[in-house]
Amino acid sequence: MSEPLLSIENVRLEFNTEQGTVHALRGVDLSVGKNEVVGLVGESGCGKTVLGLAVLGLNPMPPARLLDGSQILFQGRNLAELTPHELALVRGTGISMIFQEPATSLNPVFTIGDQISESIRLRIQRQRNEDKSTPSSSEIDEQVYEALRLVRIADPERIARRYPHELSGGMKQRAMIAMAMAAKPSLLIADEPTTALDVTIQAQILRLMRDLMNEVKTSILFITHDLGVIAEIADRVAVMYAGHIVEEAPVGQLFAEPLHPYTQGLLASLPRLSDLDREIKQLPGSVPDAINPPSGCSFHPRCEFAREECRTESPKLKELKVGHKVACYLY
Amino acid sequence: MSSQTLLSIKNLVKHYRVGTVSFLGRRFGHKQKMVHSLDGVSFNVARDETLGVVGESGCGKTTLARTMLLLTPPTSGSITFEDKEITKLPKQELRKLRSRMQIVFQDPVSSLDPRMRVRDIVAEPLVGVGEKDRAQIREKVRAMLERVGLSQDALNRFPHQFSGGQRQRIGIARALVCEPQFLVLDEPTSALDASIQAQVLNLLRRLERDLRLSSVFISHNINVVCYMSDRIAVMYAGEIVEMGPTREILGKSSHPYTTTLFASVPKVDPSHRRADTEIIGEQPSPVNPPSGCRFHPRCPFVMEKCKSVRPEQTVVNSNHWAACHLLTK
Amino acid sequence: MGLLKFCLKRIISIIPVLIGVTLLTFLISRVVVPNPARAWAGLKASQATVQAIAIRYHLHDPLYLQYYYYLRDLLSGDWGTSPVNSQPVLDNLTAFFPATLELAIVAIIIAAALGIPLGVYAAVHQDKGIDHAARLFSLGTYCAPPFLMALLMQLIFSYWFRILPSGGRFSPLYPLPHKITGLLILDSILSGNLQALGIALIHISLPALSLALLTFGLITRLTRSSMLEVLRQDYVRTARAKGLVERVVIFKHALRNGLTSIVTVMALLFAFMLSGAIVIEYIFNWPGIGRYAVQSILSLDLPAVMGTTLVFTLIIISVNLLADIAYAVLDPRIRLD
Amino acid sequence: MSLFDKTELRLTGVYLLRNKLSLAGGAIVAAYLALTVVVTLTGKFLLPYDPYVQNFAQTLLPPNSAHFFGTDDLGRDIFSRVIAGAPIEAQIAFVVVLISLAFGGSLGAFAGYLGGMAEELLMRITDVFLSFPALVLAMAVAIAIGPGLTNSMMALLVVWWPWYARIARGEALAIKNSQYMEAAHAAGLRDVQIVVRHVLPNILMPLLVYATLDISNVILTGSILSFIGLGAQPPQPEWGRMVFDGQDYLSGAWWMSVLPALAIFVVVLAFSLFGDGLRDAFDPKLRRR
Repeated sequence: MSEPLLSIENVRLEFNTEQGTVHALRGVDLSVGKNEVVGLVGESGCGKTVLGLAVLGLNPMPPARLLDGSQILFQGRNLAELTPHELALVRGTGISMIFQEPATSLNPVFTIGDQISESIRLRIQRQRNEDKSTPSSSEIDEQVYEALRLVRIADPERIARRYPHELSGGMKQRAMIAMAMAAKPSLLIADEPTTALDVTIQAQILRLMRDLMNEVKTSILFITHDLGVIAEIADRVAVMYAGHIVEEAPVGQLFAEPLHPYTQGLLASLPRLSDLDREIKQLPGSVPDAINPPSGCSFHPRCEFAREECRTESPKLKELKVGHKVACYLY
Repeated sequence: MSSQTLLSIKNLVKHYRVGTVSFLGRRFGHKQKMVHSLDGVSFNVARDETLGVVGESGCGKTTLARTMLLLTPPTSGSITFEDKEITKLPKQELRKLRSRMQIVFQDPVSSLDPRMRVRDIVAEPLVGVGEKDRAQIREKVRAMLERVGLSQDALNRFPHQFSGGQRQRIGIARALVCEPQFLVLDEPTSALDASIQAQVLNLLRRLERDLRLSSVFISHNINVVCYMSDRIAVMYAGEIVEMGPTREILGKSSHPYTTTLFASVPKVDPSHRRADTEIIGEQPSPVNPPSGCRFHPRCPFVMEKCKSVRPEQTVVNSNHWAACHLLTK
Repeated sequence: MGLLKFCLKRIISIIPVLIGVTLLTFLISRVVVPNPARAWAGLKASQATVQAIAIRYHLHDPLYLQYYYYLRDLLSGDWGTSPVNSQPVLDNLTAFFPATLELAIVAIIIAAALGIPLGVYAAVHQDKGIDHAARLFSLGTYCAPPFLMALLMQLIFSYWFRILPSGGRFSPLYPLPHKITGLLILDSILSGNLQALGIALIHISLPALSLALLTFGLITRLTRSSMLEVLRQDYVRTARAKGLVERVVIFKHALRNGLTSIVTVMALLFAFMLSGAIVIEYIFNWPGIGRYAVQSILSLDLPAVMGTTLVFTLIIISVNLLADIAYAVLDPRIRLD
Repeated sequence: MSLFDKTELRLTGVYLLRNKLSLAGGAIVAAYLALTVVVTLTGKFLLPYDPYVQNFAQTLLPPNSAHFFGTDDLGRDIFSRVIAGAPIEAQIAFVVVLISLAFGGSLGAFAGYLGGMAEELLMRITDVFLSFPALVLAMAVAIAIGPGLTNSMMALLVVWWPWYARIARGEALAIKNSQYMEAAHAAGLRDVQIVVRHVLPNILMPLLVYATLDISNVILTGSILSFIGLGAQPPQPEWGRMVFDGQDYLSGAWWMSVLPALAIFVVVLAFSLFGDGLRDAFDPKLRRR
């Protein structure tokens, strides 16, 4: 594989709360290649959102802190070591992010056009080394409309003048995507971008993102709890459980031949229209507490194959087949 | 009506006002906006049957749940429970009836009073029917908790000490403690993770079978509704557009909305990525629903007639019907 | 809905409030008072005067008629006559109003100029040393009784260091600036009278500083808490995610939203400030309606007290109205319904 | 059913203990309340001097070892007067807050739960009351019914209850719209049972926390009322009035006015710190994040 665009190595992150230290990320390795959609899937509290935010340094620190040895390599730099100001310069034009709730993620007091133009100005500002001319505001407006057209908004002039509360949920999410893409980032982190949307709107947004991938060549780290969405959009999938990546594989392989007992359990627990007669299987127990995670493999209390070593030692991620890694003592 | 029918709803309508136009405002002729949350919904629920109701947010499915149980009075229409019309019942009699028809709510956090212990929460419907015998209450609560898979030490704890899945079990125990015949499940697993959802779904299936419950299962999650239900009703903008046995609708949907809705569901299978049957636009505002067929602004097969004439229910196959002009063409 | 329509609707909506307010002041001055005629005539008035007052204010009529006359008198500018100085109350109030307005404006400028930045700073550095210091200091000034603030100022700057006058609005030894607005500072500037400006500034400094310090605590607290709320919002995270530097995130995206919620409590702030002004004006012998109120209370002058009550309340109602309109300008969501 | 959950209480306690400032506030509040009780029970028995006896040989003495706070223009010991005045502030604060809580709180809860015209009427009435600056309305009422300690409390009550009505109504509304209320209806409970089991316990907690915080506001406003001559009348040793009496002597005998004013400040600050901490401790949102 060629040099990855983003390479996350041994990222560990904790934050302190009243109840104790939350071990949110416990040594995560993950990479995103150029023009690739990597799906990051896991249940609530597994650390997937924290990981997305950690890449951009958006977890409030304190209380959150990255532990020593955490590396987030992007364009030859370790983002974990940058100052807050240097990190701000990477955001937007280097890596951008969109969020789950389009309703609260757009600033209510500025128009959609205002908020998109901020991204455009930022990009122009940072490119100015090559080009000394400052664009006029009508040129910026034109680029705002262009950004809105990119996300299939038919009447950009009208929408640009609207405030977020005047748009529907689907339109807001389109505007969010337009805003993120306007800065032309090399990587887009999408944190549950379709979860708050209805299924027909979700289909529209997923298709839009897939089209955008082909048109503007952006890589996407797509974070979701929904395996169905992952199956629709990702090239490669990483499954997260209790602050660890437990399995990583090309999307076809993961769904056809899941290796980790957690992935298997997760897939078996979903009711499917294609197979309604099948009784869904349930994983016993509940998601572990991030303050007092289980010893050894975090999944062992819910795992039917748990052995002695699973209780004491944490398995490492091993590559079993080309591109298919799993962290489990069964293999 | 056959004796197989437990609950029957006819032409249920629920409109309500939005915005707070003050008393003075009303006097000065401010127009009150009306939300058309339910517009003429009819169906029967047979004994031992699970009817699924599916639809996107704002289609009126939660209003249906609340109106069906008369937690909010309907604007018009009738509800018959065990051959008895219940919309006009006096308050006292309605209260007595409540123990027979119960509900499980979506949000396991806000549906449990944070200041009450689990044993008091679960005992609530027993208090409602006027059960005074404390030992009897304690015994029933204990048995029901065991039935939903919670241990006895849950009795004295408070809701916030439980995980989402456990809280939903508490909610289920509360709904079932006075042995109702009929249960409304309003998005009971929507707030839960996949692995926990499976636990709750299987629990519900087992309880429905063991207790011979009739139920209405409401959700926006099509996979879940289809898994749980014998029959399903598809709602759009306050109306049921299609209704029939689950498998039949899955195999041969007759309303264009049903077709696109089911096609939009991700398949959990990367080798069968969704064909590009994309539905345009979004659900209309319930304040100002479109004329004629409410789906016409988004329908790929729209005809002139659809814009003005409201389509009638058309039988497709024994107990499968849809409301679409395409079927009567 | 347009902004204009919103404003109109909002202005119409204060009519019932005004009716309620006048009804309440009416009840206080005609019903709660044990002997209204005596109270309005003054304690030393003769029986004949009391009778005359009873007739003038229609005190023998049924209450609803009395209220009608009360309203009619208010609207026609007859707010009663002070039995103490025998002058119409409304004349006194208009004469004293500019001084209070000037004091309030200067104080709020000082308080906002110090309090808003400190509040923002404390919120951004939550739970650090500076935040604790700011919280404690603002709580301290918020909890200080206004007379403590004023007396300490007077004691330190007038009696111990003897650098600032202990009271009054202007020196009697110099001519007043040409009256244009009635606000001495503004009038001095407008007429280019630097000497008068200096004198006015020296006199206003202590009362304004006392009042500003009192208000400062509240402004800092309000700013801090609303900024903390805003900084938690998703759109602030979005602003960071799209690459804006922290300065822009805080001063453009966060503060704009934070200010809207500060605007909504403007009336509260003004009510707090006016209460402080009543005591501070009295201690610094500042010739405003606050001092007039205290003097009227001390001489048990009911018409004057009711007059000041109405003026203060009208100020609060107008501030509330302006704040709502400002809020609608700042936050597009509010115009919706 | 219980108002307080043990683990919840423990967490709250832990939080309060860690919050040193509000702990200090709490300590002062406790000391002040203890002083109030002692003085009320023993009268002037334990005081170093009789707070009412004038001594023209010893007027305007600065603070010294015999008179900690000095003496006033009539030769009375200011320290004894400040101590003797302590119960007055507490009395004002508790009477006003508790009656407002009971009256305004139940009115608001009732209106919020019932909704409709009752709620609308109550809101419009409180709108009117809340349009007045608190101190100004209290002044107007107090002057109308005449100066004095009881009358000033009445005046404060007129001003204070609408706030509690508003808060209780807001809480009742939130509870009314909650799903557990819906569940209670679905369980077939009677309205009375619902109010007793769900509404009251859930309204009471936030109201009590607000009331603790509010005590300092009442003391502050009460002291201003008495400063401008509407509260307790001389020779009663009321703190605000002592400040007023002393302010003419500020240049020569600052202790006469500044020390009683400081006493007010300390008590108000202590209640505020304590109330702040209590609010934070009881608000899980502030505590857990």
